[in-house]
Amino acid sequence: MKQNRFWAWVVFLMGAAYFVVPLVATFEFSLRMRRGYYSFDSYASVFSDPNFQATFSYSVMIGVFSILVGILIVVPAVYFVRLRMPWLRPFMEFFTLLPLIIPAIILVYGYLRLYNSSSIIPFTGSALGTDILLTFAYVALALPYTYRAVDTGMRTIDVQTLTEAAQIAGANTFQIIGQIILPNILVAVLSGAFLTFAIVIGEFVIASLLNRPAFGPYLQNIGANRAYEPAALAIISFILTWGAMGMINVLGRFAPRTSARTD
Amino acid sequence: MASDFLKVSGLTKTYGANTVVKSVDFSFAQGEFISLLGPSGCGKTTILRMIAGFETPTSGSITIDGQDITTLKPNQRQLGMVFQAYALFPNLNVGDNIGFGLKIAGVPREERRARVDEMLKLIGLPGFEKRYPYEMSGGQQQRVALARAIAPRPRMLLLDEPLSALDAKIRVSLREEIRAIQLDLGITTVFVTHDQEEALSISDRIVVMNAGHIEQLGAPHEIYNKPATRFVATFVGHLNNLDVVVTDPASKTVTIDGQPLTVPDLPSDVALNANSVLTVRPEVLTIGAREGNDVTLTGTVSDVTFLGSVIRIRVALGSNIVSLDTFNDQRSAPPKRGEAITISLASKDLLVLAN
Amino acid sequence: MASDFLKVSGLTKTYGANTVVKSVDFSFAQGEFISLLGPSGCGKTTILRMIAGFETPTSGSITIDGQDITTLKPNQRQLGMVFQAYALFPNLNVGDNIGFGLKIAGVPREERRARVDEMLKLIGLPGFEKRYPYEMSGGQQQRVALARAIAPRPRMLLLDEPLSALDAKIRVSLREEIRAIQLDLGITTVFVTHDQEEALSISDRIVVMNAGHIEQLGAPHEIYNKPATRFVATFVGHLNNLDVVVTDPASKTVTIDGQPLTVPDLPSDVALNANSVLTVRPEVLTIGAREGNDVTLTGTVSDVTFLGSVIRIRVALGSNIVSLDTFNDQRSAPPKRGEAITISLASKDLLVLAN
Amino acid sequence: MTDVIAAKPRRRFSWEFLGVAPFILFGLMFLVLPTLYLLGGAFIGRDGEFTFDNILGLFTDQIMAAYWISIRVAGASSIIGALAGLAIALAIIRGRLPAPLRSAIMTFSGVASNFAGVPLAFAFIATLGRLGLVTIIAKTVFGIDIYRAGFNLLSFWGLTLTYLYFQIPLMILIIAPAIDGLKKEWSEAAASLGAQPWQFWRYIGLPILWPSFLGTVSLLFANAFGAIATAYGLTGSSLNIVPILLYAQIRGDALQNPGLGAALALGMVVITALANVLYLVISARAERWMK
Amino acid sequence: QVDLDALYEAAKEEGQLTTIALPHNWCAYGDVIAGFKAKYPGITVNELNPDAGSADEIEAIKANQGNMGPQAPDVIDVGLSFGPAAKADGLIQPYKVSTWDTIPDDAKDADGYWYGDYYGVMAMLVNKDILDTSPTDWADLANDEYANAVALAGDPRASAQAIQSVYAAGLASGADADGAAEAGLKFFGDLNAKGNFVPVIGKAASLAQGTTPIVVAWDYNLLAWRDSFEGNPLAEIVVPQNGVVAGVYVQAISAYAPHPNAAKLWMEYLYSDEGQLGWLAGYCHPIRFNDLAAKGAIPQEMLDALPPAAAYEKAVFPSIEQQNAAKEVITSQWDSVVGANVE
Ligand SMILES: Nc1ncnc2c1ncn2[C@@H]1O[C@H](COP(=O)(O)OP(=O)(O)OP(=O)(O)O)[C@@H](O)[C@H]1O
Ligand SMILES: Nc1ncnc2c1ncn2[C@@H]1O[C@H](COP(=O)(O)OP(=O)(O)OP(=O)(O)O)[C@@H](O)[C@H]1O
Ligand SMILES: [Mg+2]
Ligand SMILES: [Mg+2]
Repeated sequence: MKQNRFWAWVVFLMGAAYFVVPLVATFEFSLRMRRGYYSFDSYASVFSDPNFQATFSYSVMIGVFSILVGILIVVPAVYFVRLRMPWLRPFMEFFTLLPLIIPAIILVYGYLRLYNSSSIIPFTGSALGTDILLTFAYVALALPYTYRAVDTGMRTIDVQTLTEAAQIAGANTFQIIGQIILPNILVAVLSGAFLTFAIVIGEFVIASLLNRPAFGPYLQNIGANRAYEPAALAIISFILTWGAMGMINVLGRFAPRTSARTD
Repeated sequence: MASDFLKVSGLTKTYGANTVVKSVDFSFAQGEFISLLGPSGCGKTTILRMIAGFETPTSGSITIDGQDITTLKPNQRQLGMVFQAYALFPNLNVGDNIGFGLKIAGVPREERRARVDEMLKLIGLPGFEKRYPYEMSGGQQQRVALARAIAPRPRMLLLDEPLSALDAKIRVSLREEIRAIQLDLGITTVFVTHDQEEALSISDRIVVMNAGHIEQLGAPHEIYNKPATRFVATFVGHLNNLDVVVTDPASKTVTIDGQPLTVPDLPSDVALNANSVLTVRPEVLTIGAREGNDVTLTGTVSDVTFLGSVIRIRVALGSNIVSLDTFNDQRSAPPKRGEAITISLASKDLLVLAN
Repeated sequence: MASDFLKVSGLTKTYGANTVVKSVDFSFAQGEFISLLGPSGCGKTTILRMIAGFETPTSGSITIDGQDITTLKPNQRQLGMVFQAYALFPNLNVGDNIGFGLKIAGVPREERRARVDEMLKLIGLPGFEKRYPYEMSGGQQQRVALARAIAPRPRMLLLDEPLSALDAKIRVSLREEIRAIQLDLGITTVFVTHDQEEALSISDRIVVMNAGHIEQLGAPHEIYNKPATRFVATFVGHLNNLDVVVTDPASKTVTIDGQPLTVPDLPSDVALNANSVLTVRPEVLTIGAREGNDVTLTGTVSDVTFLGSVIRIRVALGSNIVSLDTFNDQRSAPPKRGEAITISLASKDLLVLAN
Repeated sequence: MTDVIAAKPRRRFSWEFLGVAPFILFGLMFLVLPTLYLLGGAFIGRDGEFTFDNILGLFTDQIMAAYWISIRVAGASSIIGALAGLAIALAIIRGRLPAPLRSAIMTFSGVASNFAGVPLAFAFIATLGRLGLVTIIAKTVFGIDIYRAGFNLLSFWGLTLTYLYFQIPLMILIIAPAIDGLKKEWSEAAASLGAQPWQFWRYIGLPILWPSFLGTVSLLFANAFGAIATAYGLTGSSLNIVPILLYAQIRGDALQNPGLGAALALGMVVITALANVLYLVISARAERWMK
Repeated sequence: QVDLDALYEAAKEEGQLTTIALPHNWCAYGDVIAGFKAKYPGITVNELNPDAGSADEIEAIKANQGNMGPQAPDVIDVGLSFGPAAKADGLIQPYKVSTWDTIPDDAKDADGYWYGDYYGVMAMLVNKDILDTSPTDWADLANDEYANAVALAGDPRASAQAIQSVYAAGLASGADADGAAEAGLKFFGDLNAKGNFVPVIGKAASLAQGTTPIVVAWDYNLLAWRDSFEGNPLAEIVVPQNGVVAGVYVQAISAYAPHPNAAKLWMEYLYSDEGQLGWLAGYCHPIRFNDLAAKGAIPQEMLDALPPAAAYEKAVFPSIEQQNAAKEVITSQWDSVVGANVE
């Protein structure tokens, strides 16, 4: 047992070193902008760049819409499939596995061919249309995570019985989803949302191929053309992602607890 | 109207090729407490869910108080339901859980609060309205679920094995509470259970089901004492089977292990030397003679099990092993394994069952 | 050696500030079937796990067959264990599950196969060796778990609520099987349960526990008939509490609802007019007189519950409500609610319990 | 009431289907159709006729080399990542490390598994680039010039090392529930039957984890195989791996042939699909004890 | 003459201009775009893929034929050799700016399909923090000390800048104009085999971060990068002694431009004195340099900031035919001759 624990520590420390060193190195690098001594100049430079603000807020906006669209699409689908159409489950599993198997770059290639301005649904015909397409693309990318989060959330509550309990008390479908189901899976939904957000904020390929002024391409561009700002940006985006994940944990504490005590 | 407040006729439910409820008919009066009793998979829950509206009958109809509700949506039926797993809304506190149906019905806040308080008093949990379900024991949760079901004054109360997730002691006390509240409110109640003791102790009438059909419908003592079929007799209570040989059809005499006994209920068409099976409950057998017992048999004790208040003695009568229940009595030591023993019974307690 | 094959002394386990097993001592002879009985959280599992080696005692020692095993690793103790949730290895088929311990011990394949076959026969599942756990019912899985535990011929068998995940009927039949196999092999067995009927019916001796300490240790009939403490009496079997007033300490006479009765076991130091509580089991009360019953009381029937073989009658004696159990007997209709009733008992069946 | 009776079953069905329809439609429009369209495109020449030319076009040295390096990097980073992730997950879940460590690592894994892409490339340049902290420390403190010694961040091992940064955490996240699913009773049962810890892992623990392990490896493989942002951030568009070729194909069509882009994509899908089929086949055999 | 006001109105109607491949520190394009926006408010400039190469720009036009969305570029800025090719493929449309006559004839298409915009010479930027001694000529790049150090500023399969670099290296190794492309490929092939070539697109960042301590690119880009470092790291620009190649880029309007009027207005701005001086501020010699100089329109401090004129004396201006031939050879053979793959 002691030995067991010893090896656990060894493995843990090796892993910790691998993960912490690059962060430390990046941080150190980000401070090197002024010759000879450390400074936060690179951060100042990043924050004062209007493109940083513009692209970042653009990505935040797209992220928020992706989250909303994702929830609107996934929650009712998971709910009804659990409740009434379990035979559809394999299809859902298949769909939500696709983004993990088909690389994003292939999907966006397909979008560009399918939804260009000469197709029946010319998403790319206008900037707004492209924004919408980008949003859908992110919903698709985040689908495995959103779906799994919502599905896990619904698994922890007894959807069928709760639905029936509400139904027999006179509630209709909207009241059931709004007042019973959603509040109970809120934490799961939010954790899916933050994951979506984390994905959207840093995403590069799709935004770049759809030519939208998002944060990911901005990162790449800065990365190619500036020496120290990229390190600062890496640190900033790491903190942003960490913040999003931290929110999931914080929210987890407010989850309505479902486990019943026994006598 | 009296006896058909709830009326079910020709109720059938088919899943694929599988008919799980087979043309079931029954009707009950307002205020009755009815149990659906039967082994797992016999269709009890399915019937209850058809009454509640969660399943659509393949054929047949259900009327409540003269209204045909067969195709009504569940939220239009005005019924209350209690589920095995409590199914309290985890995001709502006790007060909001109980008041949910009233809120949906648009009852004003003040009135709702009053009704919730009244309900909490009824279930013996006053002051619990701010608690959340996870902060309560199973028994308390199930009480709240009961209050939630009856708060909107439903026309009927449906309970699907509401006690089976609870501990033995709480199970007993809560079933008594449920019955008391039901009598108090006079609400017609359908109670699903597979526990025969529960059904016997709580019901006005019991529907004993098997494989989708009704085996017997009657009051608890009828079900226990006059089981209509072998299935009912075996399912409700413990039963001894005795292989007997008919030695004199005319005088209704049979022998068991060579010992003669007369069976008043023996059908008159049995043949001489036919093998037949008699059944008898363990508690009607007594060690030694007893007033009113007209049959005495001798055998060997094959096993003695101490169960607490009851001691179960297994007696070998030739190849038959019969169980005999006797109360634990410190004054008379139970017989030992291998001892010869005389047991007696009243011949009219012998059951001759249709298969 | 006979009576201390398994010897536990001063066994204590503390989790943080919480002492969950408090200096427990007991010892048992080889071949005994011992139950640890007690309510949830009383420390039964903790004791069993200390015997098995999964928890290290805070203090105290455990010896088996003279060998101190207190600090031995679990895999060196040669014990067999059966868990509540079966805990079969899901990736191994039945044969490999049962043969696992033998394989670890280096038993050659052929010998292993023979032993597995023997085990399968013992548990009544011959021919099941190729099945995977998920392909079997809970009762079958638990049988396999039992076979797996005993296949390597352990020195002792430990079972932690092995039946509580099973259905009522299977529970009863499997407990009988376990007992039969245990008697057959003569293997010393420690059985943890919170079900008093289970413990009473299966054990040679029972350790009744409460809050980390032993309340009573004895054979089933001792536990039931001579409970050492009020806790034991209440936990094992149903109990009536009677509030009595001592009217004559010298002649050990008390009154209940004004009716006098003599209590042979009344401690001699009670004061005149002291209030005391007597307890009595429902099954020792009889309706009307009975041979050997020296106390007769009259009261009113407050409730009659039909439980199948038993009918429980509640009788109000003033402010005391006593339950009386009688076998269902078609010859005499049970009394009605509100009827006056005479009941009798033998005064030596009254229990005077330490609190 | 009669109208209700007549209309009900149908209405109920359509209602529920309406709840699911957006999902299905979305899945078809944004996942299935684009993929199919693209894969179909791989067999259509410039003249719109069916052809195998695009597929044959893949068999040039450069493209084959790109596939090969991509497969190697994805394979190595998924296998090493899975092993390392498994080891870490076992250490934190089963190694009796302090409990807070576990939730910290799980949160960190959530972050790091999403830390792929451009910022990750920056981080590794800052670490192992020519002026990276580790490189400099190695040179100034230990006197080892890792670049002179032949190390290069833009090599097979450099890429693999970088990819591991998101592969390992992903493995931890996915495998942790499976390890949690190993019941305590199993190891206790094994111990009471005389098994040493390693015997438990050899006969019970690892065989039970094996299907999840394989599944995760194939997922990690797809993840690394399609990863482009990290490589792009490291090298600009010149790195010769498949996703970057495809990226160039889409953005600039430097290879001057749209059908070839589709063929490249098809190749990628086929390879990830193969990885998944392989997983399905192996796990079906490993999982015969599961329902 | 062009009616600028009417053009502006028409452009405003379109409301948008889509550019492609204009890095903000390339010829000070960032300021040029800002100047355009300031002068012609009401037109948003949608900038596509700043890092694209010339070939990418051409393909963007091809890929977006019929696409009126923001992915379709209106105007392109490509290496000289890409102009005639695009014209031949019908991908660009003619337009003659008001200052057309002041553009030298050998740097424009007679029909106005494409027209030269600025030029510079191929040079090297060296990170002095990493490398103590700078190379002085192409041949030096093969020295041991430059192991894993040399990068091109683009993909030779797509970027005019990278193609010209290869061509220049070929010239420096003694080949004539016709053989320069092959010689250049061989030079880089050897460099790669030796391990001195880094298959990364050299940029300001990669140079500063040490991934590519030497980057070969147009002098104007290198100057802009050096400025952006502000002395950290120290960087030195080297104009090689041999094989000094000057490169001209050309502007053109896409034949499928969704905003043709905005595109024309953009051209008018670029070829106005203001636009030309904007490029000059980014160290690019604008095509109307001589005209501007003659008019005395160039502020002295701008002239002072330019690279020493001496470097330009040796500069070779390859003809379009030479460039086309070189481009053909280099784009098609780069993979097989150099084949810089990840190992
Ligand atoms: N949705 C369904 N699809 C197919 N078969 C079903 C469905 N629901 C129930 N059944 C089957 O119908 C039969 C009756 O089920 P039901 O739930 O009514 O039994 P039950 O009497 O309530 O049993 P239990 O005591 O186990 O709850 C069972 O055989 C069950 O498998
Ligand atoms: N690892 C542990 N850490 C802290 N407390 C524990 C631990 N294990 C058990 N306990 C506590 O010790 C007490 C006794 O637990 P134990 O499991 O032995 O009870 P039990 O008698 O087996 O109950 P049950 O019938 O519920 O299984 C309980 O209060 C329990 O909460
Ligand atoms: Mg049921
Ligand atoms: Mg326990």
